[in-house]
Amino acid sequence: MPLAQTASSVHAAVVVDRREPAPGIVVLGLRVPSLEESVRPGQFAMVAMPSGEQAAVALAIYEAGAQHLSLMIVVVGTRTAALANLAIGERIEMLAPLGNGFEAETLGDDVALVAGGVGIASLLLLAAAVVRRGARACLYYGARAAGALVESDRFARLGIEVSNATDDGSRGYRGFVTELFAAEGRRHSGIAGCGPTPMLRRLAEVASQRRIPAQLSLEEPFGCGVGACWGCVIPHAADENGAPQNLIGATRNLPSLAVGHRRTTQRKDERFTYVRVCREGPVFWSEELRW
Amino acid sequence: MPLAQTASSVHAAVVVDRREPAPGIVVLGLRVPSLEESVRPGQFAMVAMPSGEQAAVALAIYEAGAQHLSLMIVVVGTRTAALANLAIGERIEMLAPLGNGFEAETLGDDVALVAGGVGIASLLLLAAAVVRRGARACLYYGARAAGALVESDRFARLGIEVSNATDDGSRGYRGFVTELFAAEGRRHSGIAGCGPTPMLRRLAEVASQRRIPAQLSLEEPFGCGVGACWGCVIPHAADENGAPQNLIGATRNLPSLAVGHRRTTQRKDERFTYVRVCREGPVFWSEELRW
Amino acid sequence: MVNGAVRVDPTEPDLSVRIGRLELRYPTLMGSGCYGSGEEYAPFIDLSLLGGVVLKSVTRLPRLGNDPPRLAAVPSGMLNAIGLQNPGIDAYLERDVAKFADRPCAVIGSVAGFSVDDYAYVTKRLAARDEIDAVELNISCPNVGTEGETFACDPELAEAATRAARAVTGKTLIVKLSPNVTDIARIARIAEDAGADALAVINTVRGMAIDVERQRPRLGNGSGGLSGAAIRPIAVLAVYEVAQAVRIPIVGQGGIETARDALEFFLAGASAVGIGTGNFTDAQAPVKVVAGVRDYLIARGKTRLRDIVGAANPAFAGVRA
Amino acid sequence: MVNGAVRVDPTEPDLSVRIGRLELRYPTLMGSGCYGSGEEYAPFIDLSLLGGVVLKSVTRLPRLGNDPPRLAAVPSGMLNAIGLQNPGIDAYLERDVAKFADRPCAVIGSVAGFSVDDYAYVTKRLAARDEIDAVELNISCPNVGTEGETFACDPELAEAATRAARAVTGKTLIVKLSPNVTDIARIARIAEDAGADALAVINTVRGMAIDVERQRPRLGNGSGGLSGAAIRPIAVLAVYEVAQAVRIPIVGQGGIETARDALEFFLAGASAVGIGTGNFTDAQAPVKVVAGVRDYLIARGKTRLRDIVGAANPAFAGVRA
Ligand SMILES: Cc1cc2nc3c(=O)[nH]c(=O)nc-3n(C[C@H](O)[C@H](O)[C@H](O)COP(=O)(O)OP(=O)(O)OC[C@H]3O[C@@H](n4cnc5c(N)ncnc54)[C@H](O)[C@@H]3O)c2cc1C
Ligand SMILES: Cc1cc2nc3c(=O)[nH]c(=O)nc-3n(C[C@H](O)[C@H](O)[C@H](O)COP(=O)(O)OP(=O)(O)OC[C@H]3O[C@@H](n4cnc5c(N)ncnc54)[C@H](O)[C@@H]3O)c2cc1C
Ligand SMILES: Cc1cc2nc3c(=O)[nH]c(=O)nc-3n(C[C@H](O)[C@H](O)[C@H](O)COP(=O)(O)O)c2cc1C
Ligand SMILES: Cc1cc2nc3c(=O)[nH]c(=O)nc-3n(C[C@H](O)[C@H](O)[C@H](O)COP(=O)(O)O)c2cc1C
Ligand code: FES
Ligand code: FES
Repeated sequence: MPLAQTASSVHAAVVVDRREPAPGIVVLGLRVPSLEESVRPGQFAMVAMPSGEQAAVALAIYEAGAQHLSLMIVVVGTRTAALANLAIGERIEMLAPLGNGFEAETLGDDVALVAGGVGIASLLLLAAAVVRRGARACLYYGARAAGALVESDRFARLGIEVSNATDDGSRGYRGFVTELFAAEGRRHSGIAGCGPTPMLRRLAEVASQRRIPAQLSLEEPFGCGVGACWGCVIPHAADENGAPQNLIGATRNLPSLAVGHRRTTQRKDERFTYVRVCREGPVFWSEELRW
Repeated sequence: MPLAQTASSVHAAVVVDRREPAPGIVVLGLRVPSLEESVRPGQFAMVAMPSGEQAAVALAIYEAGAQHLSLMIVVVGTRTAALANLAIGERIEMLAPLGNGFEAETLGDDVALVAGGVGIASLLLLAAAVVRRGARACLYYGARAAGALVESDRFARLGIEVSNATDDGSRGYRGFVTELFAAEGRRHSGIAGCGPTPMLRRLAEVASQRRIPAQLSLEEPFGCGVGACWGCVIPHAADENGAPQNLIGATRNLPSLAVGHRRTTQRKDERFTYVRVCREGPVFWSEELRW
Repeated sequence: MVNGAVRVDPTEPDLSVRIGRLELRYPTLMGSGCYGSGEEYAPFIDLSLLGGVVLKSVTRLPRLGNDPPRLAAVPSGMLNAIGLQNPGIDAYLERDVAKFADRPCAVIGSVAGFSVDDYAYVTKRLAARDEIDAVELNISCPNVGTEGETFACDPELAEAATRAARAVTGKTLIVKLSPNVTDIARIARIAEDAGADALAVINTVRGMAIDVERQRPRLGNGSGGLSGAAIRPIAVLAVYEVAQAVRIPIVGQGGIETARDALEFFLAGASAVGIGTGNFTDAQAPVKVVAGVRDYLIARGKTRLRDIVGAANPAFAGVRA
Repeated sequence: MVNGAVRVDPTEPDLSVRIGRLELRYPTLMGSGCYGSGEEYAPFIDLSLLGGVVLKSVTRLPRLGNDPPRLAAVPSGMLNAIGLQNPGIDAYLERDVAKFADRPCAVIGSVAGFSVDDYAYVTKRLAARDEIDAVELNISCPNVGTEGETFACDPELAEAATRAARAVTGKTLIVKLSPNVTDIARIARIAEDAGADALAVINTVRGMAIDVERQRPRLGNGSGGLSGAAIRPIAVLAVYEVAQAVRIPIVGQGGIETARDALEFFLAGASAVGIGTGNFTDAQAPVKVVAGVRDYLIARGKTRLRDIVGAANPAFAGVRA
């Protein structure tokens, strides 16, 4: 069921809050006077560099309220470093909200939230929406080490059960969160996953084996973030005309596309086309990806 | 008389003080534990960008004491903006002290300090040295407008008489500081000038007309700041072998140079060579420049 | 309009540009492949304040484009290797082009090809459509193996492609040049002689970034095209040299984000500017460029943008009227 | 050293490189024109931790160099147009070269010229000196009108200059290539065939910046050479392509500041790296690069740097032993 798209536009924001839950991870609270409507879980913002000269950066909208939103930033390169370095009172601009986000309604009444690292940032609004619907949710949350498992209290406060995995076993399960999830064995009604691509590929396998529908929020290097450059594509199931099948959310003005054929691990010869993570996504049904 | 060169080296510094005497002008106080010896007036530092990716920036050493120095930064581009944006507690690296600086001893006992804009930053240590020698000093200080005439109280506190000029007449003489100086008419024993190149050219003219020896601290775009790239050169009087004549301070390991001939405003045909502002300068005798 | 009753604000400088038969209100074109069909940026900027949008390049046959990743951020810029993803000219004309009719700015089609005949065929069919105001010939795409760029790097192919496209349309024909050549001015003269109405200078610069963790190129395609502020000095010089070599207008591009950046190109000899990657830095860049250029002209008492074109280029001979 | 008493720490990877007859302890050469003769940086870094210093280019006759300004900062890099300021080979040999004797790293002379005969003459005289361990042929200086670069942009001139220099010295001969060509791999093959022992890839990229206030180029010379992080993707691709075309070692350079940057070049196929502008960003860059590369090798269980050379370049055929 396509969701109505909250109007996206350019917003000016001021940093009003800044905390560093772990070294190299910063949560920025922003006042965004022009942000009136609510954003949907899984939507993101393209946040401009304070000094120009480099493309804006895609960041999940972590929390959102009237005239306010927050972002969680993990420093991996120059742009995330520049944003994580913003001080209270500094001003930035962003395009938001962008993308179609998760579809909470189709995940059923016992939702598994599966997060790897900063992927956690895409799941808090969804967790709240799931709880608001009266559904149950568990969070499976993995990171390198205990110190990098930030903010899980925010989920716990919503009444969500949290299971952790760490690469070094310093908290919870020792190993990948996908293995924790596979081992746990509970028959959830739906999965919502966000994290590094290898984790999501593995999650897609587990979901498929266990026949649980999964919505995955993907990450690719972005250019424009608004559907203009076709830089962020991933292969997705398509019909014979190249029209992508079974997208989550509305597809606005999708131009016609070339269609390709590809062998995948699961299927011998599948039609696919390249769709934009920023515009047709960032959330896709796991079964429709032609990785 | 060549001065002994205080050893220059790499220093790590921490911002311990920051003030903004006018919009776009920032004074940073730095703790530099490795800075043991005193620096000479007119020396500068090459301050590295906190994030790399761009060359270090030349900044005059404004104040200096044991394990401490300060810098005055006027924001004109991306690098000065990045440095002016540093917060207390942030760390930077620099090469310092560099260059030969002023020679206070040869300026006589009634020194005119002539500053345009941020050129003021090169003159405070000199003013102190002049006063320490028991000589008299006057500061002629020009800027766009009254608001940009910063820090003159620091000179007044040394017992130095301050005369101001502003482009818009909002404080003191209306017009260029060089015209204020020319109009004032006092027969100083020596001039020390620092400011934008057009101002220094004019100051050189006035000094020459009035036959007052002048030491000018020049500015050119810098690359290395240590004499390695030959990017910062200016034309300077030379002998028939290309050896620059009458440099201020010691010339260490000056390689041999090509010699050229040039007509200048003041002279018909003068031998010159290109010397490095960062290494043979940044302060030169005005009469030796072949602009 | 009786007796010259049109009132032109005397303080408002004239920023309009004529490129062949195309009249642009503003001297700003959005770079091909960077702006979709304009619709994608409509929520973030008033499209009527743009000179025009250059559409994504289209080819004779459908193309899936390159494998992801297609982008990599590099210092002051990005690498891209999209690989001309497009549905092919048939589907494009049938399903997509009609949607461009209501754009409140110029709409310029972009044609890519792998043979001289491709360029002629696609140009002819595309230019026949009313929705398309002009055609840009992308003979300089670095992201399709060696095939694409060969045209902009080989004088004979550049000439043949330009002649072929020229022969099939009377609409404004812009030929887009590659910086990846020993002498861009030479190719520029050839394109001018072969009938181009204008030149787009420059397309992306070939480059590569390597993922040192995985020990392989960061782009799926291996190499890609470098764009953004990093290439601005390369682009300014290319415009400067091309402006000395030809008398047709130049659309200068490469790393333009601000009015000051755009002014470097105008002063070097560009009649209009292209903005590509700059939109990713700042979605309002095109209106800020126009506002800043206007202020610059006013501050210098200039009434027309064209009066400063080439002002920093002593050997610029001017655009032929 | 009796009975093999030299203890080599088994955990210390071997970072040494052989370039022709030249043995370098570390795979880092300081870029010509960026490091003076080494002495200038001695207060800021331990020169014995460098592979070597490539000296400023010297010519047959004295040269004053270009009018200032000679530098302009641009995004992630700088433009320079020094114009080969140097005292000419006579004065250089007589007064300067003796001072290089005590450098605790390799000292590589750099020769520039305006005719084939220049290259032969200057190379011969310079290479005859004991203080000089190897010679780099700068056939790619973009800052001396059109003269200098002609050599790296014209296959016949590149060949003739290389042959002429090769004929007059048995010392290691490195030929420095220009990125400002349509096909750098072609020039690389020609230089290899003409007798180069190694190739330096790349020199600066031609560019220009314009002062919009004064409406003229920011450099006294008009155009200049772009260096620094901005050109790194261009340089990495050039190394990648040249490494597929030749079997002699490559000194990769262009925008290297950190170990990760250097690793991109090694993985693309460079045997050593050059660091120029990176020294202006961080005077400790050369030691940080070496330390970081060492850690990278240790983390991957590699005992020799040469084992990762070309690891990201499937078509790299390896350096001929
Ligand atoms: C929809 C979406 C939502 C996102 N949400 C968030 C979020 O909420 N929070 C968040 O922190 N991030 C988020 N991201 C990721 C974020 O956008 C990227 O991390 C960011 O763009 C990186 O920018 P950068 O300039 O800091 O790093 P870049 O320089 O762009 O580097 C990107 C990655 O490449 C690596 N890399 C660069 N060069 C090399 C090399 N030579 N060898 C090996 N590796 C290299 C870097 O280490 C880094 O991991 C999201 C991305 C998407 C698409
Ligand atoms: C010995 C010495 C001492 C110095 N001491 C000080 C000091 O104490 N304090 C201080 O603030 N500065 C000082 N400077 C100057 C300072 O080093 C420079 O201002 C600084 O390097 C500028 O770096 P940036 O990246 O901020 O600007 P850049 O980007 O390098 O710009 C430099 C100048 O060029 C202009 N410019 C850039 N592009 C264009 C264009 N397209 N058109 C027109 N103009 C353009 C900028 O506006 C700016 O005025 C000193 C310089 C020297 C040589
Ligand atoms: C993601 C991306 C896609 C591009 N696609 C095309 C294209 O399809 N056709 C074309 O002619 N140029 C294409 N270009 C080149 C741009 O139109 C422009 O010429 C170039 O990027 C330099 O300008 P810039 O620095 O402003 O982006 C593309 C550039 C980018 C960054
Ligand atoms: C200021 C400056 C001067 C240079 N002079 C020379 C030179 O005389 N001869 C030469 O072969 N290369 C010269 N180069 C090029 C560098 O050696 C190097 O090849 C180039 O800058 C790219 O590397 P980088 O980005 O690490 O600087 C010079 C570069 C700079 C920045
Ligand atoms: S990032 Fe440009 S289309 Fe998605
Ligand atoms: S800045 Fe390099 S020599 Fe002066």
